[in-house]
Amino acid sequence: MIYIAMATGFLLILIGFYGALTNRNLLRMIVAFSIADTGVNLVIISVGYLPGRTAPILDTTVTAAAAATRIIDPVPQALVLTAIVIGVGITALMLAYALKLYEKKRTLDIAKFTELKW
Amino acid sequence: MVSAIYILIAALGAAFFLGFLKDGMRATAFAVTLAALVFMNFVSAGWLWSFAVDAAAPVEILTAGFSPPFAINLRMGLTEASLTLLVSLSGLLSALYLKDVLLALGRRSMAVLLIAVMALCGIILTRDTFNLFVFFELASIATAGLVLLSEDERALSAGFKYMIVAQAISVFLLIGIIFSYHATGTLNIDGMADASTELKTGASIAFFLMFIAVVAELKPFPANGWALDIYESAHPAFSAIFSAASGAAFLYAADKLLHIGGAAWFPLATGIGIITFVAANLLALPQSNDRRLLGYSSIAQTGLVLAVLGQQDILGDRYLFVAGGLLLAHSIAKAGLYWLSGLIAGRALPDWAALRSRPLLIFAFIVFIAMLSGLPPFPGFYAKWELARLLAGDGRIALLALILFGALLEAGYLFRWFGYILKREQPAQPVVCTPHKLAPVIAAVAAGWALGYLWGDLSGHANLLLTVPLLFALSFLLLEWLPAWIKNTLAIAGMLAFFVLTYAEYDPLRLIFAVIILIGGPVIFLASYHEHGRRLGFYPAAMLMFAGLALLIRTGDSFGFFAAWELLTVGSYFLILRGKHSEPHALSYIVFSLGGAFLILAGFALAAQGAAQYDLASLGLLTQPLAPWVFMLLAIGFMTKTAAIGLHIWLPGAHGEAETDVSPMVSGILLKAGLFGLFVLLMSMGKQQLYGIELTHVLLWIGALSALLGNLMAIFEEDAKRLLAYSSIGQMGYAVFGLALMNHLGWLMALMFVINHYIYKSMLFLSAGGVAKRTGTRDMYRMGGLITLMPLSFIATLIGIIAVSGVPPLSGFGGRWIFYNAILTSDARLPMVVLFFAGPIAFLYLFRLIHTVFLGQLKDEHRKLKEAPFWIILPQMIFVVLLLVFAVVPGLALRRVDIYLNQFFPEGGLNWAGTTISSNYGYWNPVAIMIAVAVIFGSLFAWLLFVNRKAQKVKQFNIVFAGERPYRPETTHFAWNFFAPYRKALGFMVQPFVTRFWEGLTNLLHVAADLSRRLYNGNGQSYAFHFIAFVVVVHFLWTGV
Amino acid sequence: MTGKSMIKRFLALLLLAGIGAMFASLLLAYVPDTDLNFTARYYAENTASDIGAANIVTAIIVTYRGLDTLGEVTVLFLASGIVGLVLSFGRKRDSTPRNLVPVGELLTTASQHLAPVIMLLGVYVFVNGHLTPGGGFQGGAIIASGMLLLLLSDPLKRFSHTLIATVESFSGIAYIALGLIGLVLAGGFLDSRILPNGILGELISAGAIPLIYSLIGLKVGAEFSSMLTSLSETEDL
Amino acid sequence: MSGLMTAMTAVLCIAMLVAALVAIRVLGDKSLPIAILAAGLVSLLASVLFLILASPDVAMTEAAIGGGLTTFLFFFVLARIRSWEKGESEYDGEKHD
Amino acid sequence: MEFDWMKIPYALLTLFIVVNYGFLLNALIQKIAARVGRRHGIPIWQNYVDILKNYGLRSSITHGAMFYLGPVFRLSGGVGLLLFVPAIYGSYMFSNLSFAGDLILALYFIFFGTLGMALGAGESGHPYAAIGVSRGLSQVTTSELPLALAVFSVALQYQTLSVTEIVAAQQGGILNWTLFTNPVAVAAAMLSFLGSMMRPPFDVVLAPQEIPIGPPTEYHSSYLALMQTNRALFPVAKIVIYMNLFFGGASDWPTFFLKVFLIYLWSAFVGVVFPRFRVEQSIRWFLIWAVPLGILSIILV
Repeated sequence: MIYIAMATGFLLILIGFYGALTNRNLLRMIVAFSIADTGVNLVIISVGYLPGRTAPILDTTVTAAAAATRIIDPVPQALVLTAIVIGVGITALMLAYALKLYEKKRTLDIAKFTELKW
Repeated sequence: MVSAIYILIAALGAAFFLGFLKDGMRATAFAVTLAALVFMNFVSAGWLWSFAVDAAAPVEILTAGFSPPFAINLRMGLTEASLTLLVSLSGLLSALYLKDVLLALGRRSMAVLLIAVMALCGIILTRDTFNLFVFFELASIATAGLVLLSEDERALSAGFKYMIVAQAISVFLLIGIIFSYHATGTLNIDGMADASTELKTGASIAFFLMFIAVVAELKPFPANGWALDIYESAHPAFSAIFSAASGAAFLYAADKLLHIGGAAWFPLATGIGIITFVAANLLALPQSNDRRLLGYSSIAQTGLVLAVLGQQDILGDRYLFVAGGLLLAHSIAKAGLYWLSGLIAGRALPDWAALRSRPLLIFAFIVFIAMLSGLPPFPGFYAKWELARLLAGDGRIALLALILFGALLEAGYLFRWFGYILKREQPAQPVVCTPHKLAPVIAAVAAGWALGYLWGDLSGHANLLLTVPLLFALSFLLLEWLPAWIKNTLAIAGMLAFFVLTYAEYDPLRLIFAVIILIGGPVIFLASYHEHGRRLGFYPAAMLMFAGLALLIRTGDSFGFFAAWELLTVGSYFLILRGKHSEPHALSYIVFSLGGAFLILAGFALAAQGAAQYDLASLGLLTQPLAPWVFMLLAIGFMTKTAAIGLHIWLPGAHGEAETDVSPMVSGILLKAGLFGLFVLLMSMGKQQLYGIELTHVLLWIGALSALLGNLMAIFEEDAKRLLAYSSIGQMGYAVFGLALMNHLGWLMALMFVINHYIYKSMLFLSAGGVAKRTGTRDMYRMGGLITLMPLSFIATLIGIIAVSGVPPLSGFGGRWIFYNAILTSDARLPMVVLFFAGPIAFLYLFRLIHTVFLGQLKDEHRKLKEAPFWIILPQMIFVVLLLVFAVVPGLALRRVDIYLNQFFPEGGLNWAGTTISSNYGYWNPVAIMIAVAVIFGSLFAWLLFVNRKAQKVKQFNIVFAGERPYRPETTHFAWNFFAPYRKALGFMVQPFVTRFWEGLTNLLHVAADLSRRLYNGNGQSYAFHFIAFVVVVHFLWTGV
Repeated sequence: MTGKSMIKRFLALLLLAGIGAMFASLLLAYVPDTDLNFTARYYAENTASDIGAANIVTAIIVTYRGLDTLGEVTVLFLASGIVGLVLSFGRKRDSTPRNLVPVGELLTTASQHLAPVIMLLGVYVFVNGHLTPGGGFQGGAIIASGMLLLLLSDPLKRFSHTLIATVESFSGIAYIALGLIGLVLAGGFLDSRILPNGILGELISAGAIPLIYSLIGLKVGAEFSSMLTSLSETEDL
Repeated sequence: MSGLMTAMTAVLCIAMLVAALVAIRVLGDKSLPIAILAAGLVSLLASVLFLILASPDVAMTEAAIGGGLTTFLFFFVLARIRSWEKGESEYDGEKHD
Repeated sequence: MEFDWMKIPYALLTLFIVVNYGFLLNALIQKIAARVGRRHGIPIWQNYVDILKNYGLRSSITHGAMFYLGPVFRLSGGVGLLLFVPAIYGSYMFSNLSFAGDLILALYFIFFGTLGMALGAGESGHPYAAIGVSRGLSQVTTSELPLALAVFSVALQYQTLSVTEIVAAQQGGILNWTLFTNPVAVAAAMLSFLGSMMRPPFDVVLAPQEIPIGPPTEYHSSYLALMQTNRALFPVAKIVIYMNLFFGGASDWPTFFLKVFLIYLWSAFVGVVFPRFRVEQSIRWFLIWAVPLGILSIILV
């Protein structure tokens, strides 16, 4: 199971990259990157997963004393939380840029924004 | 001590606090921003002080009250403190610089700036990989935001391109971090470093991904198109941060990762770094936009430091000294240059000519490019020296060669740019100079000098900024406001005083050089009295050159020698650049000279074999197989200065175009530095063989060919000063030949040439310069008949050419006589033949010089000319006297040296009995010759005077001209293409093959650069391609290797 | 599809095959841990006693790795600030009138009633962050979606930027202030143990975590709202 | 139990991959709004997967932020662009290939 | 060998003998050349007549100081060259001023007059003079080269630069002459000799037909007289060097006269046989034929 999830995560990253490399539309590139981000998150969570264990939340079934043998690794989860929020921040920023670029040139084609080169 | 966490807290708190302020309170917001930045600087500086001065131990800062790896910890140590100071200082200065923009855009922009600086500090301080990622993201988002401070609308697309790449980078970074975590069970950097056995193998993909992501932020070639676009379009103040602070922070992050990965990954860092360094410098060559050019240079420098990071295994405890020196020099210089670029209206490189209205800013520019090029006395110089020493000591020659090649390219385009500033037309728009924009530039200059002092102190060698000659030269910077004649007097007095004080310390050989430099220099300086006004820039440059020369002959170790060599190179470059049309020539001069200097550096480094101190005298202890290579590197290096054939193309232009009093300095004195180097080299190393070839024999050929071709080229030259310059190539060829003979008389002959060449070439250059000053041209065919108007200049030239040609009774003959005696013992017959051929050719150009200028038909427009100015004539007359004295009593200078040379060649010295000088083969009595010639000449002259006492001078056109009289001097003065038949017969020998070779090489580099930079097609998607391709290819190569 | 884009696709596939190979070897070499590594075990064993939070992830986020979270919040702050900057970048007053999509009565009414409830939900989520799944980020996002609803119902509605900015700044500064208090009173910057740990599982427990997480929630909500409003009302900037 | 979970995981994963391929126009040439929705779907499915992987916190966040907020952001921007272009369909660069 | 005052009258005596011999020799060679061309030629004393006439004339014009100095330089060069080389081997009387310097001094002093002449001619302001100088200097660079090589070859052969010692080494029979011990060097030197005698085929410098006598165009009266004197003196002085280096020198005056005459005749002989070269042709000729011989002589020693 964990390998499936991890493989899916990797594939999502590759799909995202492929989308970003082949779509010239700015918005589609951003969409592609958000898919890649999801893939990364999936991979991270898979790495923290221990088969047959539960979420790292203490309650009556998972007591503090038994936690070490019952819960999965909480660290990747904490990291993913951070990563997701950072991801949305960047996505928002890219969207704002795309909007502005569109306003300047009335196009979303990335190949049209090549005034700076060489 | 204030905890380092307050650096982060202050920035964040201020950024958040700005939200409370109403939009109208922008000035308050700006004040808050500055206050926060000042506080950050204060904290960093405080720590730096306690580490550097009180030698405190590094401090761990625990967050959340738990110890690592369970909570994030920060570390403050010496490196961190210096880097955070660098980052926050560049942030503060840029904020100051950005005052107008920030006030216009409001508090949000200030918050972004604060967070950018905070994030960079965070990258430096944190010891946790994931925390590093968070700060990375903060830094890159802030970068994307700060790009928008620019007025350039293209910045928008640049920011977007960056974010595309940043997204891809963060994917790799996260994957790398999580798998590294999986492998080690910790996110802490030190924890990973301790725990990782897997990551240290060099095969770990997890570490590779993490590392390559960090490296990608360092803009490695070719995945760096986005960075260039940012550099080109962003506000210069941001580019300053981006180049100086971001680069430093990301480099330190890479260093931390290397701490995890260990030595197995060092080659990867070095490989990427050095390729980036060379490629970026190459691609910078065809750049015309100033900021983009600086961007390329930034990328290159970052690559260099990355390469150094990968060399920490051999740098040992000098690692921080080297990497820090390079990094700080780059950061400060680049920040300064970007700040400067904000003062310039135009974006093309020649637009920087606007700086000419502000000498202070020109000085700032010089300081910055000197720092970037690693010239003394700045930190990059010391770092380069150490780096070369350690690399060569460990046999990493290829890397050293690449570094030096890249550095040469960089120096090339930087100095080309400087040439534009001084020589191109000033644009209409003036430099915008407001105090808040000027202050950062000046701060950068001050920081550069301060670090130069510090690095000199730490270098383990003599601190260059404490050497008397250099201080004396630099003091002229402060005296620039004085009129030229006062400065001239000071210069002369200073040099003479230095000679008097140090007189006792020279051995006879060095004494000759010392006299030429420290006495001969002031004689030429007499000519400088004719200049009026303040003559800005002349004295610091000239004194820098003389300081370098003085240091050169006094130093005993390789470091001091190399430092002096660079100083005199730079000083003379500035001097040469002063000439009216000398821009391209000064450039080729500095490029050849620095190329030569790098060879010398490599040679010394190779010779030292890692030793920190290396005496010049120890060169003699070297053995095969190293010795011949060292010999070759040093010899070629020195011969760039003597302008040996093949390396000579800079000389004619440089000497020809220089100012009247500069030409004799750079010709009569500067060229001797190369000869001095060869003396030192041959004295200690003697004969060396490489693959069975006697290297001194190769030198013989080079000397002979230089003599022949230099003379040949001189005879076809129409420009008087260039003619003299070509002649110098020939004369230096003789001297090199003499040295390479490796016998007593050969060396004596070389010394004879050193002395003679100084006297007569200085004299001839002054004479030609004086004439050119009066006539307004240097083309000889435009002159003619000046003998009556400028008799003293004529006499100087006459005596000069007799001396140069070697005709008795003047001193040139002495050189020739020693030459013939010297070669009698040598077996190298063929190069001798070449030299025999060269000899008579000298007559051709010498005659042409005196004939077409002083004899023949006077031109109408010259009829009212006066003699050259008194101060230009005076040294010439001194030289005339000197020549005559030296002709009669050469023993005055040579006798002591002759004895001194006995320790190297006990055989074959001269006998100095009475007035006769004799060798094993022949004899020569200068006094008798002089008397005999004078008596014969005098009596004939007297008789002719008596016979023709009533002769009257006839009118100019009273000549027998096929029954008619010409009335136009232009048609009657046979001058242009004077040796046409000679050209018909032997012109093929002066085809500019060498020039074409070097031009071809330059063009090749430019074309290659121009083609390859098309890689950066401006498309953000292509940049993403580049990045991913970079990762794949590097991985492929890395695992393949 | 032109030949050029075919080549591009092919190249992209080629490159991604390279990346894929790297990923594949990561995947193939991956062996799931059978036991928690020492870091995770420390958290599992000591969170309850150290911090007193039932949700270990929350404890890590707010306390152990609090600096990350501060950075994360800052990312959002930065992003929202830059979104505003971008949209005002190089602005010329060529205001194209916006096509207003007519908004249905139903949406307007529903959103006016729903929005407060949604926001309340958000508050619940972050206040209980230390006990149950969810916390400041999720709660913040929920608050922002309440704002979103209001925006949808009345696109021309002016949100008070000052209010958003004040909330943004207040929560940010308060967060830092709490962190500083931790530095002064407890073990270090962002140490949440400035208040008693209380009893595991109760609402008022886990030291300052509920307080901090609430501030984070407010802050995140304010940032998201600010971004949304910026993106929706550029013309007015 | 675990078999069921694995099967569910597999189904979810396949669904995610399909949605992702739709979003980047490999499967079908869908319009931009569909692509955005497909990407949102990937996030939503991922959040379910996170639940299965015992990460409720992440699941909530992914659903609220990745699936919800991000999608809304996209649509906001898209709407703004649509309102500018007034019928010209120039926003899709690909159409000019 | 040291200086003493008696050397001065002795040197003047040598000078006197050589000048007179030079006048006669010049005329004789000219006459021979004329006879070969089936002309009558000049009387043998013609040179005396010319010289006396020219010395007798008073010039009232000059083109300037350097114009004045040209002939002075020229004749000083000739006189100096003669005096720095011992004329008669083994004779104290006729060792001249050779104590002042060795072979190198003589070799370089050849240029003293050339340079001075060129300067004086330049001062005249006449373009033909300048053209002549241009040609002359161009030619001399290559025509002197074989001589220099040969001289050096000889110096290497005898391991000395002293003329006296070189002559001494050749004593004791004709087979000891350099001519036989180092024939290649002699061949090179004799080719070079042709170039320096200002006779066909290498006389384009003076160019008697196209340009009125090249560099000395503007010289007349006593200026010209000085130069005519030199023209008598200089070839003989030069031949003395050849004689000393290659042909065993002369230990008495009759041998001296004979050897000088024969050597001079060689150039006259070639001169009547060959037509004139242009300058670039003569440069190439020397480089192709004479210089390789010189190089060979150096390598073979």
